[in-house]
Amino acid sequence: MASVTDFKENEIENDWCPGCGDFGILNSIQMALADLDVEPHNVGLFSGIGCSGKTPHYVKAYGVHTMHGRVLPTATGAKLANPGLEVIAVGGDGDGYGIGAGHFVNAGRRNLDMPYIVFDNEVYGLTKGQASPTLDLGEQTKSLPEPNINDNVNPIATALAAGYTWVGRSYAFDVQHLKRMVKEATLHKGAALLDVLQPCPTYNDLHDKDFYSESSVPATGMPRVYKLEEEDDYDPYVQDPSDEEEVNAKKAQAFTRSQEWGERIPIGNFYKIDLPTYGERLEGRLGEYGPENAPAVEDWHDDGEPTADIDDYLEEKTVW
Amino acid sequence: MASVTDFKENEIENDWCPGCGDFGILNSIQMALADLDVEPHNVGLFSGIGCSGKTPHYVKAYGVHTMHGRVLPTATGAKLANPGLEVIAVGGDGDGYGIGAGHFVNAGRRNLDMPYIVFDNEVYGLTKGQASPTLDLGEQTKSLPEPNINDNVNPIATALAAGYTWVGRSYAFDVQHLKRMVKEATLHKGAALLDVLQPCPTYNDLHDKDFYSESSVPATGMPRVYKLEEEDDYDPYVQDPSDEEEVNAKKAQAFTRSQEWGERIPIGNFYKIDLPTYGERLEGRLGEYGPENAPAVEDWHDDGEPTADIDDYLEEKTVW
Amino acid sequence: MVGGPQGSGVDSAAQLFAQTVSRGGLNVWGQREYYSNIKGKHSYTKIRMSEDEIHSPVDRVHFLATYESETLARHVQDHRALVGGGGVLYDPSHTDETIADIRFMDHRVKADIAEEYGQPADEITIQQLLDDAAADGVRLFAFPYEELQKDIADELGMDDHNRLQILKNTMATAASIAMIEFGLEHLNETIDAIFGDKSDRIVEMNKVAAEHSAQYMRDNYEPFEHTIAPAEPDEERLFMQGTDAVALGKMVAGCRMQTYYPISPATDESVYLESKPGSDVVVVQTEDELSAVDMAIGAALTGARAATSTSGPGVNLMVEGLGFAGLCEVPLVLVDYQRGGPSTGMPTRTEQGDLQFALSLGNGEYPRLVLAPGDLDEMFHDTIDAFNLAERYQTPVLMLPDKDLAGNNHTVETFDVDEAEIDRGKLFDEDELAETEWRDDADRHPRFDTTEDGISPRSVIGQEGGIHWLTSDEHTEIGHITEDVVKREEIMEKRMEKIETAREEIPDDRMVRRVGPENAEVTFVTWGTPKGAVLDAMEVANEDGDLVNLVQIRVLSPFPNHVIDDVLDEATNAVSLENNYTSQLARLVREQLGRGFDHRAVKYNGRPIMQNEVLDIVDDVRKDAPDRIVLRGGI
Amino acid sequence: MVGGPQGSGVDSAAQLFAQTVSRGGLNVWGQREYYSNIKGKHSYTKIRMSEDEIHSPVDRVHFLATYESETLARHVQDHRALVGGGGVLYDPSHTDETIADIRFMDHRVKADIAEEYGQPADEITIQQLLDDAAADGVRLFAFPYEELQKDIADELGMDDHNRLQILKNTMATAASIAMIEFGLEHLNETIDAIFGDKSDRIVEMNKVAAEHSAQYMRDNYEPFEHTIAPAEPDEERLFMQGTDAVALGKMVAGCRMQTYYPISPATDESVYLESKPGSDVVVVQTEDELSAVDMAIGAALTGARAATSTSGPGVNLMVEGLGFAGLCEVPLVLVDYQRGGPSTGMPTRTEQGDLQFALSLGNGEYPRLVLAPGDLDEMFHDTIDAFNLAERYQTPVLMLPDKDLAGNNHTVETFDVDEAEIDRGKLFDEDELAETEWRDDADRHPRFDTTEDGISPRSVIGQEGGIHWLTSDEHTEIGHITEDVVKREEIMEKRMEKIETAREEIPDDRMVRRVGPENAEVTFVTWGTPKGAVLDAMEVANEDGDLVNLVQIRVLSPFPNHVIDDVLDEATNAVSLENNYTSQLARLVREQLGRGFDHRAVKYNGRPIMQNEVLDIVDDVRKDAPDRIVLRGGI
Ligand SMILES: Cc1ncc(C[n+]2csc(CCOP(=O)(O)OP(=O)(O)O)c2C)c(N)n1
Ligand SMILES: Cc1ncc(C[n+]2csc(CCOP(=O)(O)OP(=O)(O)O)c2C)c(N)n1
Ligand code: SF4
Ligand code: SF4
Ligand SMILES: [Mg+2]
Ligand SMILES: [Mg+2]
Repeated sequence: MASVTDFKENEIENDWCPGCGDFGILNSIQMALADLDVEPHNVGLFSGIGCSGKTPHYVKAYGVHTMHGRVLPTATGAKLANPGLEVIAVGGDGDGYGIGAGHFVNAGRRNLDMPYIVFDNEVYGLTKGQASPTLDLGEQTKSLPEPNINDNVNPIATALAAGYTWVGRSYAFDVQHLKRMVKEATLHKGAALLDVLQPCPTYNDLHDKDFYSESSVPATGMPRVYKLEEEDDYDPYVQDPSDEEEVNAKKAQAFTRSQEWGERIPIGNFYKIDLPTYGERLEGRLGEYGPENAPAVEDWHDDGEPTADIDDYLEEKTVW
Repeated sequence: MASVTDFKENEIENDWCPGCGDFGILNSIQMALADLDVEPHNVGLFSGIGCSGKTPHYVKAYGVHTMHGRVLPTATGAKLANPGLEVIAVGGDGDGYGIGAGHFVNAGRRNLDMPYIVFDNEVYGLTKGQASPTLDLGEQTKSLPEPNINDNVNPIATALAAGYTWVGRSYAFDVQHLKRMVKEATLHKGAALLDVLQPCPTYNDLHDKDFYSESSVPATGMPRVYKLEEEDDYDPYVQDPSDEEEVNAKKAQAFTRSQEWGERIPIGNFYKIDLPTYGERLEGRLGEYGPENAPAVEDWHDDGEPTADIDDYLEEKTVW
Repeated sequence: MVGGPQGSGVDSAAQLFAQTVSRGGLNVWGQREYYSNIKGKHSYTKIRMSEDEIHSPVDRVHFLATYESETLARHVQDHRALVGGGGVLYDPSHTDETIADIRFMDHRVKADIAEEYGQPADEITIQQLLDDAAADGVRLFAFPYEELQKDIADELGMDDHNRLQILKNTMATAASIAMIEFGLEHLNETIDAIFGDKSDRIVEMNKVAAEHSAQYMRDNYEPFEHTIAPAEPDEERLFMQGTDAVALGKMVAGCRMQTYYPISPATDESVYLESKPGSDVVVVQTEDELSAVDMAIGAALTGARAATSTSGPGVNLMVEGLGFAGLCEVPLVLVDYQRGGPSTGMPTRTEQGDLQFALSLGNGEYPRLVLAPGDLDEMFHDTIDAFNLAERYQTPVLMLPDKDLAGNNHTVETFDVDEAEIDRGKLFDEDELAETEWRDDADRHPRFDTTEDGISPRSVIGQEGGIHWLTSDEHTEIGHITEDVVKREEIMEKRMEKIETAREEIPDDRMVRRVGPENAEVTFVTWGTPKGAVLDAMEVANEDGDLVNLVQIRVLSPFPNHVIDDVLDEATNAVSLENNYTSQLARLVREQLGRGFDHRAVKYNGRPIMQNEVLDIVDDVRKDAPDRIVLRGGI
Repeated sequence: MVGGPQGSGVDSAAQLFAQTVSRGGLNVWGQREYYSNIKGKHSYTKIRMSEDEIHSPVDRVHFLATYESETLARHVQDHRALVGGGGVLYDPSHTDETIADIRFMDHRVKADIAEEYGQPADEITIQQLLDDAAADGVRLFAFPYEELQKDIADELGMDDHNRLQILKNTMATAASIAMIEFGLEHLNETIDAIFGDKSDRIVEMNKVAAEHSAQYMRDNYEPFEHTIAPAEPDEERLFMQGTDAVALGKMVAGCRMQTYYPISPATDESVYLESKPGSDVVVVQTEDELSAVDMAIGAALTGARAATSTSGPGVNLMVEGLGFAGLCEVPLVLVDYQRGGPSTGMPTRTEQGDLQFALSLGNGEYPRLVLAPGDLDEMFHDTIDAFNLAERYQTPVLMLPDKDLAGNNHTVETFDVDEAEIDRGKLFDEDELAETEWRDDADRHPRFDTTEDGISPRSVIGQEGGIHWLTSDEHTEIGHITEDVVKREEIMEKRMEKIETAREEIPDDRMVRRVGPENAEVTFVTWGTPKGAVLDAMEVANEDGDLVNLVQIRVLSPFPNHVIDDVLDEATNAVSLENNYTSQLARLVREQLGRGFDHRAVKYNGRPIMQNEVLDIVDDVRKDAPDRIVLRGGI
């Protein structure tokens, strides 16, 4: 069994800014992986480009630091080709909800069994703090010359609309909660979106550690971030996926919560439903599909001799 | 004042299949334009690629048949450069919610004063009937060799999540309703999404005219498609945009309705809110911005002599 | 040739005819032309057939069958489409339609006809055109579809002959078959094959329609001058289109993951693979081409053989992914079925316009291989090669067929599957890796080890002991980001060296195929599809002498420098031949060798290069041809 | 030179120093090197200064200032970074750190030092390196930052000197200024300029720090050997980076719409434009580069002058839009600030790797213009030209500067704004169009009229009477879809003709800049930034003879064929010089002219070509140099 230390890569120095929320996310992922009892070589950690994109380099596992906005398709390809791997996709909010938004929406439709963890710092960190798609209209971080001219996307609501079957949020500096969410998202059979509130002390002075968790909100006397699982009346889980009414109600409930942002910011699991995964659907189509029977399994040649039998197909085409 | 006929282009033959829902949409757009009292040369009709993409060629107005999935950014550029134009974006469901999904989501954030009309036939028409992003999981149109393996996106819900300030749906063969919706979407000050249920008799035998409007649903004895505006309890309009509670409630209400699909399918305006448009925000930033003061206004040279005054900027950079 | 509106079934007629004659033992070459349209616009298929091998289309046919006016207006009037003494089968019921009545015909064509006749378009009738053609020696075969349908309905015991519209295609085919005296036996066989799994009634309807139509022709017309008999060859022949050949090649090559986004003319390949779940290929329709290429890359990183297929506009969106694959040394196979460009261009027309793009797409520099198959057999075998080369050189391999090769049905000698071999290149096996102690940084397997030939042994995601990183940034041997000057130089040099290794390793005769006499007067140097037209032209031209030979460059990157240098040294008249505007191959040759061609022949109207055009070039070159020869044939 | 961790303020120190000396009347050339990192990794700026014009960096500096170990380890030890007799200003408080202690320094560098010293890295101290350098003649200036901060805090009446860490940059700058005896006057002036609008207290703090630091140096060290005095030139000089010059060019050119997606090193240009709302430029940050290019296209269609700027990875995503613009004849200006590739590559390092890509990006074929500015003045004027050319030839214009030109601050003669002219090409004006009766199809203005020179008069969206269509499909003159062979040929020929027209119309001396004696022994042919190194090398090399001349190709497409043919005819030793691996310019020359260079000099380690490297080439070429010369300088 691999320990947290086994998942720490030492050949490269971590070059995030001191105090960056990314550290919390990195630790949580490493802790979750250790908890999940998976071997490092069976993990494929995929990322986009950005500060967040550097994450795989700090984890001792197969790490793929792809292109800006392209983490989802690349990770999807690996998971489809080898469903036995623990494939995890991570990336920035600009990466995922901006340049990658098309993949983000369409990955929901596939319901591939894979978690996607978004480092949501409301800025483009690595390019020096421009507004990312989650920064609200009119907000001005210290890195911006003018207040933000765009409205923000709501990642939770968008994920719900796009069909993610597990939708959650956590907070980079609540490492225990975050680890739990990473595990849940990973264990969930289907497409999981985990949006992580991630302070960027270098560029985002509006929504920092202080804002999220340290100073209390005057009106409530409580920290802003609260946990859905501690709410009595909140149950994200669809008991009966075939019950349209329940599905709609649970989705609507999640949608409503997703709009909450201000004095109280919910974290936790907003929505969860068990539906056939893309892998299961593929199995239906192909007859056989799974870790033992997938593209990465090298059963298609015998010491250099192709083993594919296309005789029938040729026969169909034979005219004389 | 231009008439409907003025908006008909004759030099090219319409090559849609007989019975295609696109004809209804084309007519509605032409009727709406005539009603809106706009001159053909002040209209820029932009489209993506697909059967739907051919629309601009059949309308006598400036027509821009762009690339697959790129209608929104291209139209956005034109509208920003010349806000005095009536810019209308149209395109297919594959074009808009599939390959163009990233632009679709991010255009919501901008709230540019421009309608986007999506021809929703649940297939990729022009490439011969593959499943488009709106075809539901497990459905099999006559053009598909196997049932659809992907879940569908919900355009209405996605538009709500993305920030469109007018969200509606209509039906290609209810030309009067459709015309009204096109007008409303066009007149709305902000980003408007109009999803149009569009029968494709050639490839989609599941959701055809018969399904939507002709045969009645056994359980209700009524056609499937019904109008939100005829529902007593449905008011899409946010009276007070600063009232967070109202906003959230109206959005949630629209989200819930957007999930309705089966025996009853709502058409009409789901949600409407008046928020500052991108143009207004630009005006705030630049001081002046509008039809008389925009990139397309040729006030930056005087018979070949540039009139821009960069002296101050040079001064700032002058060291000796 | 058979022509008619898209979506009306002309396609089925063409299929029926072509299958019939191929089942009758003939070699067949199809050329299908159609608009980017679902229903209504003009579409036609030319079918060449012969006991001998054929490899290209020609401009004129001997027999033309149709049931509507546009085909007649375009192909009869033109004089380009029919040989003198040829025949036209047509529906006499609407020959009083005028040119102006023809809904979808291009204004240009209408105007040209009007000008030729010196009459307004709305005064020129189809009958006029037919009469004119007859005066030129074309035989007219009026074929009263509706009346015959009534007879057929009678025989079948049906009231409403209108429901038999759909039989038009079989009727036209049967009438044509009757005229060329091929016999109905193979047509009936084909009807069984095509409709057999639908219903017996449908088979019966078609057979009755065929018999009636043939009988009508025999009863009403003198025998036609051009006939052809079935043959009884020994070898096996396949009949298929290019996308099928690639799909079959992928199956044999072990490709188990295919991603695609629908686009003409590439879609057919993926649809074919999808229709064969037994082949175990996971076919994924993605949201766009950015995703398609990246998914294939992700799959390749797990050791799977993965590929994607598209056409030019899709390649535009794959540029990013290809650069990543090049930098990270990912074996990736991309088939670009070229079509008329630029941009969306002419989606259903052919072109070879993407060569220079393929050679330099992507910011910065990385090695890539570019293969250009020129016929169905090469489509099949190049596909298998592509995977071997991709893994051997750990870099993207692009294959560049075109719409013409992709979408047309031809007969081809059955593929020699046994010839196929799998070469996975330097791939670590589990045992070797298991000895690596991954917990100890110093003892790790350096994925991007700097070797002499530039190729580093490779592990894949999931292999124990092989842990490494991949990044779109420049990287160290283990795959971590670096910006160090020395590491950058080392890794860049290692990476670029691979293309030199490939140039040395790939045999000359794999890179270049030379056909024909050594000292020919005219040497055609080409790539891809046009080679067929040269082969066919050679048959004719070399009947009395060593006039023509062919140099087909099958690997464009790495470029076979010294082979082509020799070719140009030896050639009397070197003529480049390609389906594009700027003679992209000729540009490449000059970039590589610093030398040019005597003539550059190009064609860019979206139609393939035809045998007769090549023969014309031979004539012209022997007289006095310009440096740049533009071919303008086709309808 | 000043070096230190990214984000620690080294950048401000460099700015302060460079502004100070430029305000003192010197010409300045900066070279800033940094990682793709926000905080912590090694960054440095070299600043060359002279009373004479300078155009390039050199490898060795006379004075190096820092406050941390990595800079010392990399630059002192290396012997490459300091000239013998140079000086180092350093913090003596941590010279007992070892090489192994330096957190971010590349393993490669550590290993090299260890090997050189024959000791393990954790035994080699910074002090050892310093001593070694001293033995090589380098003067060591220990500078006790912390103690001095205490004094400064005292003088400022502050308790906690730790809050003065931020003054390190001013201190290092002042100490350096003192050592080169430039006088503090201009430093104080710069402090006023930079901090003036923050607060008086900050100005005071900085001035006190500067005075203390300078005094310390004067008190403790003998005068330094290399000094330089302020000058009092007459002409005006600007001090800026390349992105500023482009932004200013855009303002003058009438560009009123700029779209961008953040990417190094292009972002600065858009941010600068955004910071000047008075310039009326609408700057839009888009969701990606696909959107950025398409928005600019949409804007251009309304007659606005529109542009977008990016770097290589962004260009990958603009390929699609550029093809559309090419096909639809949209005047579009794209600036590609090239950086280390392929893929994400080396985001903050320089390269000229995108030339071949720019020349052939996009499926199919369409005309495009490619400009390559080589200095700040050309950045400014080429930008204005780019818009004129884009409208004149109604096609995309790509400008290809690089990171080195984009992101470094230099002095430049003030721009001659009056020289600028606007040429909108064949643009219909309202009056002309008003006469067109748009309701009558026959009387419409054919947007893509086939003219002799390939250029058709253009109307824009919103103009009465100008209605037409644009489509990414091939189209007729009015812009409707066509697949007709004849129309296709006509429109394709018309479109491609534009590049020939441009080739004829653009003056030779606009296409190519030739500098230096006519019959030089070595002729450098280059494009973009490397021209600066040649100019500087020429100053030295030609002191005793006509050794070197320069041919700078400023327009790469259309290619100035006959000019370069003449150049190569005349040259004794023609050497191509560029910042890439495959000598992309040399490849282009061979493709165009069928002839090559005597030598091809390349550099691909992400660092710019330096004056001394050019001088080395001159030496080598005169002796016996290989065909391909690889430059490996830089840290
Ligand atoms: C195609 C492309 N465009 C632009 C960039 C430049 N770029 C690098 S990182 C980045 C944004 C990063 O923001 P985000 O995704 O939020 O990640 P963060 O740095 O905040 O973690 C951008 C725009 C790129 N690398 N590739
Ligand atoms: C980049 C690119 N990829 C693929 C295509 C091929 N293509 C043309 S139309 C189309 C889909 C059209 O579907 P939709 O947008 O739903 O429009 P419809 O035809 O149904 O109206 C596709 C995939 C293309 N033109 N460009
Ligand atoms: S810039 Fe922000 S997100 Fe990036 S490493 Fe620094 S603190 Fe973290
Ligand atoms: S294929 Fe469908 S969407 Fe396209 S024109 Fe035909 S009916 Fe309409
Ligand atoms: Mg971010
Ligand atoms: Mg559709």
